[in-house]
Amino acid sequence: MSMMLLAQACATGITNGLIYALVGLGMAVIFKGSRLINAMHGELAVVGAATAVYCVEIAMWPTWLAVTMGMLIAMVLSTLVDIGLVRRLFNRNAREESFLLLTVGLGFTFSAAVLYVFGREEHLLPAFGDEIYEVAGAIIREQTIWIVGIAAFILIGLKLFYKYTDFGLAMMAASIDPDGAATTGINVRLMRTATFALGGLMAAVAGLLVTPMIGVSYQMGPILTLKGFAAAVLGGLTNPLGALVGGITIGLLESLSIVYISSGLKDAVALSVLIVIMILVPDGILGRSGRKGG
Amino acid sequence: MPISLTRRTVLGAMLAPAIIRPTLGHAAEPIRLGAILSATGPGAGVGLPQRNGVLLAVKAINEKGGIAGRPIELLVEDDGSNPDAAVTKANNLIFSQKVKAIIGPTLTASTLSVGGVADPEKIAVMPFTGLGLEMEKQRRSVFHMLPTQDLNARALLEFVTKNMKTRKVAVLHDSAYGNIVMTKLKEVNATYNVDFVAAEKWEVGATDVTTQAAKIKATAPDVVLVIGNSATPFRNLRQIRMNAPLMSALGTASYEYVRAMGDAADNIIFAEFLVAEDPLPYQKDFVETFHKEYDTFPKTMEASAWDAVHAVAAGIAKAGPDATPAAISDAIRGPYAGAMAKFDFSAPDLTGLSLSSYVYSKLEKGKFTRVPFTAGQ
Amino acid sequence: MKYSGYILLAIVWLALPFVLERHAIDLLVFCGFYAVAGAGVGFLLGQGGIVNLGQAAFYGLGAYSSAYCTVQLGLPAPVGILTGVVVSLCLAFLIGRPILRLSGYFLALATLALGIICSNLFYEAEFITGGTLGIPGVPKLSVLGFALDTPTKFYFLIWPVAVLCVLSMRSLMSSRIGLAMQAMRDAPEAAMVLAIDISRLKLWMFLISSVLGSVAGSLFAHYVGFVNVDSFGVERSIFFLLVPVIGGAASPAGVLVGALFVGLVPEALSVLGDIHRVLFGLALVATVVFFPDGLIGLLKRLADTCIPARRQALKMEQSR
Amino acid sequence: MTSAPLLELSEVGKNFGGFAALKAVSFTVPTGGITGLMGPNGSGKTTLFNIISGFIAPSNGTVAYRGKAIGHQSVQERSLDGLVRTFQTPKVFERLTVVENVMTGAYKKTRSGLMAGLLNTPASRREIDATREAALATCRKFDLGAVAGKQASLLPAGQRRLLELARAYQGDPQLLLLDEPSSGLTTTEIEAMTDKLRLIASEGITILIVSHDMDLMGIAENIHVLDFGRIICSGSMAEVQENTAVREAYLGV
Repeated sequence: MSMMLLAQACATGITNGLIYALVGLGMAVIFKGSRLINAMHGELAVVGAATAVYCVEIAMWPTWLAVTMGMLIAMVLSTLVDIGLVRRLFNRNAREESFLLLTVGLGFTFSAAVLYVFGREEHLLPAFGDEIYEVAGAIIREQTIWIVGIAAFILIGLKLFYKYTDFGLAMMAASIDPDGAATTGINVRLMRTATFALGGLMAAVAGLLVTPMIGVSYQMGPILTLKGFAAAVLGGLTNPLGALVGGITIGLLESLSIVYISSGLKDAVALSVLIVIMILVPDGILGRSGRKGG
Repeated sequence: MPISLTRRTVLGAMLAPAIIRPTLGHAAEPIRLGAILSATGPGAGVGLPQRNGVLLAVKAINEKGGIAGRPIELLVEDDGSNPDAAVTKANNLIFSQKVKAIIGPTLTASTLSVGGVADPEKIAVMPFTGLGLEMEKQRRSVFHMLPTQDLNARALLEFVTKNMKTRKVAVLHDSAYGNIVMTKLKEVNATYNVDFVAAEKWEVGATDVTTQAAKIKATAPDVVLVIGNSATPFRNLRQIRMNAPLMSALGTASYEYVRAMGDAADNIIFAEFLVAEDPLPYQKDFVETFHKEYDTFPKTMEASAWDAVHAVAAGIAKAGPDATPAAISDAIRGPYAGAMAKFDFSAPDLTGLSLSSYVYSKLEKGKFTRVPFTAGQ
Repeated sequence: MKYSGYILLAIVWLALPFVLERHAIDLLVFCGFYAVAGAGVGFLLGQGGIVNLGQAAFYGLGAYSSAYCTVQLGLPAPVGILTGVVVSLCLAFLIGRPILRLSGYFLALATLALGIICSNLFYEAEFITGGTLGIPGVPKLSVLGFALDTPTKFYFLIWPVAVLCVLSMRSLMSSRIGLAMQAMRDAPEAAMVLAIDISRLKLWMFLISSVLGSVAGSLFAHYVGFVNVDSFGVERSIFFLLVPVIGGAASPAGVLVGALFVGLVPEALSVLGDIHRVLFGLALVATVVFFPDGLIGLLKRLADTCIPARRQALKMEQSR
Repeated sequence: MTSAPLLELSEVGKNFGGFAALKAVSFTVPTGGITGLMGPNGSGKTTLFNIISGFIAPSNGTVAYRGKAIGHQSVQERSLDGLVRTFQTPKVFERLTVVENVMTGAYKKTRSGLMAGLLNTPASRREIDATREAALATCRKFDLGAVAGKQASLLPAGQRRLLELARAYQGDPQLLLLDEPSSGLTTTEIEAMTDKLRLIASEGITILIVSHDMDLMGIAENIHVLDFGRIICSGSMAEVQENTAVREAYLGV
């Protein structure tokens, strides 16, 4: 097995893993702030990316404006979902499966709406840069480096946000102990709305970053959600850094099983290893921080 | 909803209503046909072009006065690329709607499942797939509109060995359609003796196949056969500077895939049936009609769909508009000269296409040109 | 008069095939498969609090076992169905023991992974499954020499099977083991203190669910006559999860209503053209927002207000 | 009956990471009567309970029940031997009715299996009916008769505590471990609870109560005081109240 192939497999695995991680990060943020699994996260990413593509290709807007629009739309959508629907369910103490059905249903709706408005074609956005780098024989696109940078930026930003800002602390407190938080004067409902807004924004960022690489289409939502979910859960769900590690783990597992076992058995091998990891490390890769997983 | 209405007019045929009723002016009782196409799911990439071709053919026939003075009424169903759904749709069309014949389905699996319902009723089915399993030869009313995978495999290797004159071949294929072709490639290779240096697979719906591409690149093949309904592998191969010529089957030979390929749409050869920029004499009429209607060029899928409707229409004309579905099937079972190619639905493979009817095209900088090469000689 | 509602339902059920067209009966038969497979998922969810995103794996195992045994080996249909059940039980046992130690979303992810792995293997094990080409020509089922070769005849098999499943689930729920299962769902530590063996109960539930998935898959194979990988993907698992959630997971009968919803609503909406998918999504959302206990909860409420006897009973209960 | 204590802890310690939650705790619970375990918040009471009931393993030391070390036994095995506990925040089965909650207490005394349940066999039905009758009687005994058909999630805090107690009682415990049974209760509710505890004890069931509620502790014949992971004092209520170490540590004097 040549070194070059291994290098390329690792580079590809990490790139794909980062994509999963970006989606997973947003899901972890939403879980952290609301104890919910957002099954429409991939669709939010698609909505953000599709909006940007629409603005660039049909409305002929400059890319930066289109991208901002994409983020804004996903954020607004996510916020509206919280205010209009999630809040209602919380008010009546709905069970976990109700939230799951809600977000699955919304995912259906969003992807169908994208199909209806935007069509069936797969679209690419212009990349941040077209440079191509060669490292140990592996081809790495400039976009990948941007994704790494932005993922790191988001991660550090989230860490600082949750640790040092009053708002971040309040958001966390509101989800971990809603009653306790309320007695200390935190507006729990507002915090959850903020969480959803942040989650929507992160979904759009993920969608926008990956569109130059894999192309956006209406039917991409579920696969993004599934991979992001796997990344987030593997990382322990409440830990954004865990989602990053989880995503890269899955990306590398897939890539290496193609190289060393068989491309036909990629999913079977990668997911079997995933199950084994979960059994061995039941709290997620990053340990105890994942206790809140269930 | 005013917005959706404007979208509807802009996107025209794509969002056309499910039932195409004949326009006013036809007093005669319409002849009812059904269509099962994959308008959503992984098969939509080929299902939608087929839908355009089918709709155009119905419109053209009705404009010319229909079949024996009676217009066609077409019921279009979407199977969502799923064979179970296709069965449900077929049950509806055959037993509830009492259609005379079925155009489609789009996918091999749906063809097998629909065939199981339609064949006992002797209702003609015109799927846009090639004969898949040996047992399908017994289904004498399922007429295939595309070549068998055996023939597709031959058409690819013909070009590789006789035009490119190379033997170092790699294959990148999907786990569905591509997997069937791969099996056939290995079988027919007894005659061609090429060396498959790599055969890699991607799962339907994959968003990235770069690792498979890298594995192929590592074997340094002279040509890569890319088989499956996705633009992603083309992009991924080119992104890692795999610059050898690529070759593909007819499914991906469409302008939509070319657009999705982006910069990768270069130096790709297709074994297909229609290059609309440079059509063969028997294809000119169809290309012109299509261009007038949609303002774009058709490809093989549209032509095949056009032919399917016309072959059924010819069968009905021959058997008489009030004939039973079985009689219509019998009438269809024979030679038919279409815009895509010459068919013979009475052939053992229920298609009758030959290697020589393939047209090879080369994609350069996003443009198709016809390659002067005839296979099977 | 207590049973008047049920008698009415039974009469409607018997009359339907004589009123509806074949296409509608065909859809109802599919609803029956969804109900049986969904009953397994619903049982895990409602009585065990376990989200199973891998039911399509067992549905597939059942379908392939039946297809392979009858088509390739020429064995009678019951052998195929039984093989499916045994294979599913083995898989559920082997994989269930380790993964059921996980909880919450970790367990959900593990079942999802199981579903994807099996779907992948169905593609790859071509020598058994036929890959994309699948296995055509699965023979029609016949009961006591009576061939079930039309949707109507199958309708009279599948719905009694589905109702039987629901009845057994209901009877289990009110039994000693069923109470223990629900106890485990609500407060696992407290259940342990009462000497309830949680891991064993979870495994049993998973086994029951897998059997239901497998049986539904086998019957599906015999009905459609053609088995192919496309029927056993992740979407199908999600679909099976929707069945109890829409119907109402708390009540075993919820799956019957949920199956009708997922089987009929998309088809009914599809006449509206491409917008139907948006509407289906919105219908799911509306269900969860307006009917907290699922559609069965709505039906119960309707019954409580409409049927005099029940209204009376309710009043008495409230005045107590 | 032997004179050996029902429960004996010797040198039990527990470390969480570097933090020693318990350091060499030793005490005994005699057969019969009510024993109390007191201590301020964070003194290690709940950890100790988790060790005795088998939810966590001690880092060192042994727990002996009826004269035998039970370190290797699971929660369920201990329960089968009659060692049953309650929780600091009552863990009732929210979606079951009150009587069904109590019925699950009798799980270990009944035998019907999975298949019997699925097939709804007459034997299974008979058994469950008998269980229900017995549970109803227990409900009445614990003043829950009026709410027996109600879903447990609708109960107020006081009745939840009683329900948890009734459920544990239904499993015929020999040693009942009660974790803060009075917390969150009103004075009248505490009185009712005290009555029930006396009633249970009078039937020969040994009770070990963890609490920092002095009033409730009044019913205990013997009290151990835990602070910073060790027993600082043992004796009767009066003795404990006189103890200077206890006054310093616990009463904050």
